[in-house]
Amino acid sequence: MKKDIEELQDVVIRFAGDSGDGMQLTGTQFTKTTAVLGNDIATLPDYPSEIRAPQGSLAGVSAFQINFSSRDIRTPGDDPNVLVAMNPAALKTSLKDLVEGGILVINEDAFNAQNLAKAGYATNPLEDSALSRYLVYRIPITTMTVSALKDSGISKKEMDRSRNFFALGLMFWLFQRPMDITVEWIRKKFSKDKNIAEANVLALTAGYNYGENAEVIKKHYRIAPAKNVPGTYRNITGNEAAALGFLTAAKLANTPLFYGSYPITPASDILHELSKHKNFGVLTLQAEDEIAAMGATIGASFAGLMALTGTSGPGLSLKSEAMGLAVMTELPMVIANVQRGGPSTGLPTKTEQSDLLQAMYGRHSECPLAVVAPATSADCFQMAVEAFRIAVKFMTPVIYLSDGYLANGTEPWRIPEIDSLPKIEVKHPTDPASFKPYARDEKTLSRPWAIPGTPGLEHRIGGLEKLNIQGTVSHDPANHDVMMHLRAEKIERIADHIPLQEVFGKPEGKVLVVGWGGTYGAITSAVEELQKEYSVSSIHIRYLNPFPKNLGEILSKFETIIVPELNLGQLAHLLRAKYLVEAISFPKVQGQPFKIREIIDGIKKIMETKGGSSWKI
Amino acid sequence: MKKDIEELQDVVIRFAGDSGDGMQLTGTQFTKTTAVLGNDIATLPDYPSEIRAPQGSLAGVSAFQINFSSRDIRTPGDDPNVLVAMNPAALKTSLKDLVEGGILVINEDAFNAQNLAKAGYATNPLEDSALSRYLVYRIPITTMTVSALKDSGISKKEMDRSRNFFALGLMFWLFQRPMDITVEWIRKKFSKDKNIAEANVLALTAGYNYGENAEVIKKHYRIAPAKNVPGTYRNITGNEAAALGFLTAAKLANTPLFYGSYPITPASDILHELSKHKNFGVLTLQAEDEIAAMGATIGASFAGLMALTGTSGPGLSLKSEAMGLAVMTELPMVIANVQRGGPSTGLPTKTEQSDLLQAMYGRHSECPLAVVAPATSADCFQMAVEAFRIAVKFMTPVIYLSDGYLANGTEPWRIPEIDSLPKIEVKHPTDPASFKPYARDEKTLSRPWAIPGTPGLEHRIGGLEKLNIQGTVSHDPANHDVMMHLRAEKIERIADHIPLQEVFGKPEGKVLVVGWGGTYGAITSAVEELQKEYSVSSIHIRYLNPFPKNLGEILSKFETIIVPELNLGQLAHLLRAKYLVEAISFPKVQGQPFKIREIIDGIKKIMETKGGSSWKI
Amino acid sequence: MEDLKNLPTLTRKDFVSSQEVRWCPGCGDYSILAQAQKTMADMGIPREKFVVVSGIGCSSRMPYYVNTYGFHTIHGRAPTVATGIKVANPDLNVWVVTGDGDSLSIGGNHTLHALRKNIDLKILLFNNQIYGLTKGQYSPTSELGKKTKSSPYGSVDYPLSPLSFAAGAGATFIARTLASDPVHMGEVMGQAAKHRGVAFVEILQNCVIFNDNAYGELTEKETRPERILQLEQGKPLVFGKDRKKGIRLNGLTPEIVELGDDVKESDLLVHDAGRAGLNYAFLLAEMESPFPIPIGIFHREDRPTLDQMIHAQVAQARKALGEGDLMKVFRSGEVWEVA
Amino acid sequence: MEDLKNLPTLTRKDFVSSQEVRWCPGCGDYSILAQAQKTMADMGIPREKFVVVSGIGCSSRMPYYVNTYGFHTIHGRAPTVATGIKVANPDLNVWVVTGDGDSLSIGGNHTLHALRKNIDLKILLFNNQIYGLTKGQYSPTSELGKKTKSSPYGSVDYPLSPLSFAAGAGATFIARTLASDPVHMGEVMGQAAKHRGVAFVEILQNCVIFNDNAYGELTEKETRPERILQLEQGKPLVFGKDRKKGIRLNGLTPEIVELGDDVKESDLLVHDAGRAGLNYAFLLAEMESPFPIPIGIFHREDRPTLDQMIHAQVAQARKALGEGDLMKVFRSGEVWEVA
Ligand SMILES: Cc1ncc(C[n+]2csc(CCOP(=O)(O)OP(=O)(O)O)c2C)c(N)n1
Ligand SMILES: Cc1ncc(C[n+]2csc(CCOP(=O)(O)OP(=O)(O)O)c2C)c(N)n1
Ligand code: SF4
Ligand code: SF4
Ligand SMILES: [Mg+2]
Ligand SMILES: [Mg+2]
Repeated sequence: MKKDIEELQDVVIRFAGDSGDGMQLTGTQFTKTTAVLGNDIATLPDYPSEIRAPQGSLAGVSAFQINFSSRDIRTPGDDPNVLVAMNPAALKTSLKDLVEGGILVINEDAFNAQNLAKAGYATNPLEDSALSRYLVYRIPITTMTVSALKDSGISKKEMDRSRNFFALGLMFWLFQRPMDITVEWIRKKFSKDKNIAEANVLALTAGYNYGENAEVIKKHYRIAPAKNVPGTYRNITGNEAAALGFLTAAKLANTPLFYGSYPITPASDILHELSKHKNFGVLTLQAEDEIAAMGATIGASFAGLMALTGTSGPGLSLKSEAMGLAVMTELPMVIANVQRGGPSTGLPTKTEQSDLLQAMYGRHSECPLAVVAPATSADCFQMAVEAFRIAVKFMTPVIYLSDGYLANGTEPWRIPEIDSLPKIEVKHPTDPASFKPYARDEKTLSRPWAIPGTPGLEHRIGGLEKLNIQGTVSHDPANHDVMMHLRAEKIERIADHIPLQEVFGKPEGKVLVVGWGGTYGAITSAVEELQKEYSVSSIHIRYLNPFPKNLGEILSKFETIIVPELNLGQLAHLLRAKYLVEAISFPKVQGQPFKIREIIDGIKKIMETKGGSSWKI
Repeated sequence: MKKDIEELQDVVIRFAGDSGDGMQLTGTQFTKTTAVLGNDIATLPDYPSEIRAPQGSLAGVSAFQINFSSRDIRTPGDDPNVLVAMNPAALKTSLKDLVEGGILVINEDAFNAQNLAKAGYATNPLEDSALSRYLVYRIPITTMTVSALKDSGISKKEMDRSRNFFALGLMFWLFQRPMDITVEWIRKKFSKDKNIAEANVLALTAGYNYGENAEVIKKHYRIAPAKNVPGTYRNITGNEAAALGFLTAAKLANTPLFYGSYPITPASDILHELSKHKNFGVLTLQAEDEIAAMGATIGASFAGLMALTGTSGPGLSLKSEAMGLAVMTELPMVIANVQRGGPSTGLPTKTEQSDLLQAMYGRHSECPLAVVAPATSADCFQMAVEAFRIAVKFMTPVIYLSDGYLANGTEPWRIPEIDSLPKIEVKHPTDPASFKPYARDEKTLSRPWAIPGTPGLEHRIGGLEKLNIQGTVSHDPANHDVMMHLRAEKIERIADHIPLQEVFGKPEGKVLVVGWGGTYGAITSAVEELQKEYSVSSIHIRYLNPFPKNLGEILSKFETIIVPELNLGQLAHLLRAKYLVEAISFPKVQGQPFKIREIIDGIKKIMETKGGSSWKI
Repeated sequence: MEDLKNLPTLTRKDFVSSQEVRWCPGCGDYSILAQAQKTMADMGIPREKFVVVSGIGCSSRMPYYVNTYGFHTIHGRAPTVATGIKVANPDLNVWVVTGDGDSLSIGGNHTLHALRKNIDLKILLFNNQIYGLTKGQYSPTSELGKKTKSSPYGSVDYPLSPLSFAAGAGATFIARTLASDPVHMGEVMGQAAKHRGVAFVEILQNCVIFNDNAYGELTEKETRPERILQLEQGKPLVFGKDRKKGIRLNGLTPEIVELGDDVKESDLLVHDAGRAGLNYAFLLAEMESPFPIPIGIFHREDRPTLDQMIHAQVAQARKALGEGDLMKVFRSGEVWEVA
Repeated sequence: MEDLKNLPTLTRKDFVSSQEVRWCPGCGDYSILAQAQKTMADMGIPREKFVVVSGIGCSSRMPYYVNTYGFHTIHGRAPTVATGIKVANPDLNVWVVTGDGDSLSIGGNHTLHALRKNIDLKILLFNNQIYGLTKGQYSPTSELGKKTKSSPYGSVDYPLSPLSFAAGAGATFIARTLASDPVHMGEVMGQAAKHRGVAFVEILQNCVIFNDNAYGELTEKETRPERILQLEQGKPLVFGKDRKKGIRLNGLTPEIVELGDDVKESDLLVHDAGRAGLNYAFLLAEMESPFPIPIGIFHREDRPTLDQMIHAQVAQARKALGEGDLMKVFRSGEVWEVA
């Protein structure tokens, strides 16, 4: 049966099912193929904090959303156009997001009394008018999978498990994607059990063929490739990008990487990734806790390595004291913090941007250090390199502030040519005659990085206040004053060595939307939309301490400053304190990223209260 | 020999000597007697961080300064009028502070070649013109003590040790103080060794008689009693006052006090003091570290006690993570932080006010709690009570921010009548029918304090986000939003239950000087002085989070706002962010308190740059 | 919140909370939960007197499922919060639930000090030799060379024996049991519950998802008799399918012997958890392959607990000095009047 | 900074830094410092290869006085920083200097894991049974009932035996010595220095200010022979003024016996620090009054160290996979070209 083909610009699909339904895998496979087809993509995995939440329960729903497009996109999409619901609980949690008229693919088999009850449905939504506003495809996915696999030689239970491949095959058909990449992947993944491998391939094909043949499905869709910057691309999560960025920084500095860490969601994947790359000379240490990880990182830095530690909120809190030691000893290192919902244990698997003020002030006394934050999953690579560049140049700890959304989300990453990246210059003094542990570079104010093993440079450092230049312990009041100011000034001077802030839109106007971190996509898309009607620009700050030098200047060119953040106004607070501008906070604290629409609506509302109807262009 | 008597208004004496010279004891005894005479007093001990720094070295100098007066005073005095220097090192470190024409009492015996070398004197300052600007009394204190004690039956070494009593006796004579209080104290203190006791009394008397008889000393001085508010007074350090305040709060709440702590300078004395008072039912726990102390404090609060922990900067950093748990579980407790010089180990025995931003933001995510800070050593009592009053009423952790200067310094404390203090109302629900763990009081938003052991109220709390009202674990996005705002709002509402900010001076004008914590005395004295010429007022904020409700209003009534702080501008930062006022920071970070003169000069300078010459009144 | 039924005799059901249990199907934690609930019910103490305190980890979710007071604290810190509760109110029966990472990695120091100080806590350590909640990194009890997400080349850490550690800390009750053996587990927990002082119980628990079958040899019917040494008070250390093997002491070194003509039961080491000193407990705790793994109560000893001593000091101070009088303390030292 | 004299043979003086030593006169720390400097000089390793890492406490000031690289870290965390240094550069000789509070109270967890993981660190624990630097609170090694500033009614904490703790952690070198016995201390330190792996040395040190004479019995001429049991490799455990007393094993329990007609030296326990397993070391570590206090090397054992194993894995990975190629890693997984 030949079916119609409709050309679309972009589509958002959400795969939703029970934790056991393999939705993350399904989503990932769809993403891969779509990426290779050349669409621009962004993805958002969303899974429960329990390892295996009760089967069929609302808490056990695992979802994976992908936005793919023929144009440049920046977020995984506000609301799905297509929802694949593998059970009632998935339908219940996701239906509210599906756009009106959207496609709803349902695994009918899972809608039995037991599952309906677990999802809290009093009546079967398939049997009343609840779904009338959508284009519903009710498919007995489990049954069809099992019947397709009846001769595959695997058990009934294993057949059941293949149902997600059926769903994936159907989606491949629906959006005109080839199956070969996934087929290859399946054969490799299940190479130990050929039967399973072939059964999964069969299920995939069955789903595809179902689309081709079933009467109910009338048409499918095509999404042309996007016009991305030329180059070689791969899909990457923020954590992978960060890990590769740190690896790259070490390479650029021609110095081995040390990673000391204690596992914690959503940062653990950096540890997992880096511990694979031992043949790069990466030394990974799974420490007994975050304090130990921080201490070991300080030690590794003292010994001359590119020293890195990584954690999330609760771990950052624990590192506070030792970070003070890092500041006092003025050693270079990077502290990666992948933010999650808090306070305390909070919402450990959800995203938030609420550790900014802690990054700035979360240590006793005056304890300044540099802070950078990537804007997108792919940008995690670059900011990881930047973090080390600053650390080494200024002999300072640098906090790299990522978040759960960036860390787990994926987007295409244009693979850089390693030779095109600027080297990170590492200098270790060797001349005893001229060596003073706390001598200062005139420009950067950084002290020399003398490492143990160097003859004649034996010296002692530590947490007590240091005599400037000499580096011995000093209780001298005037020296303390000097050192407090030097430490602060050193961080300020970094501003001379980072890019100026760029503005998205006109460099002056009525409204400036200011963001940082993982909200980049949503804010920029929202502002792009608003710019059609209003005088709105935006900036996205990736260097948070110090701020880019031209930031104050930019802020002064707008009448209203709005700061959308996944916290209660932390960047707004910093801007207000530093520039005395009335930065208006537009907060969201729901453990979820911003939707583009939320930002558009939010900004419009603020503009209204400010009399902004006259701000139309 | 009858000598002249001169009437003085106030005098600042500094006793300075080697750590082994007993200067702290000498100062304390002089203080006691002076207090009982009814002078207003303030003291400042200053000792090395080493237990026993090398004898005779500059690092080993221990000093004790007392300011006493017939009028109201607020600081231990900028510069001594009288310096007792027991050795060359003491002279070297303190001479620069002695006012021109001041009295200099020197223990000539200690000025031998060895001690001079240790103090870094190339020539003996007694033998050149170095001291010509002072009224110098060179006294062979050691020799005279030894000769006075030759029949006392104690060893030469012990005789030597009595020399500080000789110096004290001389000061008693010089300022017309009776010896009886010290004599009584000596006899009690050395009751186990009568010989030593009587020898010390003899040394004291010898010093007194020396003053009376020696030709060189021409006159002595009288300082009339101050006109203090009527009542019973005692002299008290900030740490003692805090400990008694916490004890009192427990009494007012009719609930036992729990104190969990790990020793750290300068907070340990709170532990020492509280562990003496077991007959009040105080439970003290010396924990294995600060994290354990914090955890135990949370546990004790859950179990229904007045739960308190105490520490200094590095310990506060370590408590960060567990404080998040305290915020999430909304349990009442007080975290006393006695600030010291940082960052890291910093200057552990010196004072600083640099943990304010950490108190505000030093935890991951949005983690608001209340912050109060005493203004004087005696005020430590009241703010300790206040901290618990707020904690219990609002079911929140409260940080009590003291500092080394307040903690170790002393001043007269008017002893309150316990019955006159308002009770702290403690309510524990008992009715299972109406109990919901996170139900909220309409006014305060606080949740009920249900304690284990209560039948029918069994419930579970913890660090994961809580469902409002019910208190069960919730990952619901909307609920997280609600809870984030509720936790913030609850702290804001405390502002309805604390006193309005008072202004020292006119309620509007040109310059407002804003302070907090231990700088009260210096700022207020400086402003009092400036008010003679300029339109200057001051406020001293004791409630730092939330701020008093009228703070914004007050700030708006002045043209220039100046914030002197022993940090790099932390309160200024908060005022700027919250009120968008150009608060000008006047920082000092030398591990030392402000001098009155420094503040006067600093404010004048800022006024000048602001064109403030026209601000004279 | 909870039912108010405070019946004189309680059953396990009374200790089941309304919260849905959310461990993976097949997880060893279920059976531990059931035995803990049963043990509490059997203690004859009303529900409201129990507090179950945990850290973070799969295991640490347990408090939600027990219908008593509960505190799901933060990673590694359960002993500290539990200490505060117990010291504040010694009348409460305080349990600590923890994992191998929670108690021995991040929380090692608090576990050490709770054991050393003999705080009257019942500590259940769910040892699955893996970090479950964070999805499968090696833990301090994982074997050397173990391949996990964070050790793709094999772990380079030597494992800690939780019970050797406990002996080193001077614990007063040391025991081990198996989550897969509810009867044994119930008995051990019952004894732990009765102990007045810190009771440290290592429970070998299977994580089906990230470390399945870690204890396969110890739990499977065929291999179990050879691999498990079940300790029985007053009985010689005998094991093996036909109970024909035993443990004999050679100086300070245990050795496996075949019972028979040469070796009699009377030559064997006899189990006595009440021996003075911790040498015997340590010896048992150090036994690892090729030795069978001992389960049961290694050591028990009565000593005043920290909470008792703290309160005894308060009582003693009150007796000696009378109930504290604030005004007297205020007026201590030199005072003066201003009129 | 420091002289560049890098003579082939070094003496203690070469390890004396320019910083003035600032302990109280009479403090036991001086003699430890001297022996440490001497031991380093004797090792035949150039000065720049040493790193001395400490926490916070009186003892922890030592790095300033040793003319090598040094790191005076923060309270309790010396093992973590030392671990980072050693793992980063195994070629360095890393010493940890710590106090009883630093290593066993706040730093207990890091000490535990450094011992367990057999990180090649030489740990000198200055045990004065008190917090010196903070002016006299009881420590985890202070005796029960001790009256200090923070325990005016007597401490309610049972003391920890540092060496039992080390045995429980599985340390590969366990020893004890006395600060007042420079010769013995020098020997023990020398052996510790030679050990490849973690070496844990408890040094009984007198704090003249806050806990004077804590070890009076062990150090004074008259009482010392009765109170000290000096361990000598291969020799029976004999002590007492006339060396007429010995330690015999009764099952697992040591007992004091008088040598004479009934009891021969051959009946006594013979010292062997190299015994397999830690039971013997634990037994020695648990010996307290009325037993004499053992000093010497309790246990030593060769095992790969953490730092070795980490670097071995790197070497192995490089061998198996070749030196890492970034571009290859960048391009792993699906890639596509946009033209
Ligand atoms: C401060 C902090 N660090 C890390 C984590 C992440 N984390 C949660 S549980 C856990 C380990 C769990 O292992 P275990 O204690 O053995 O418990 P299990 O899940 O195996 O029962 C880790 C590392 C955290 N929640 N908090
Ligand atoms: C985080 C932190 N907590 C507390 C302190 C205070 N402190 C410094 S040293 C010390 C204990 C010292 O005792 P010990 O380790 O036995 O060393 P000693 O001084 O006896 O040699 C304490 C509690 C600190 N510096 N940092
Ligand atoms: S991950 Fe393992 S330990 Fe955690 S619930 Fe699942 S089976 Fe149990
Ligand atoms: S206080 Fe004690 S340990 Fe510290 S330096 Fe003085 S004598 Fe030594
Ligand atoms: Mg585990
Ligand atoms: Mg000590």
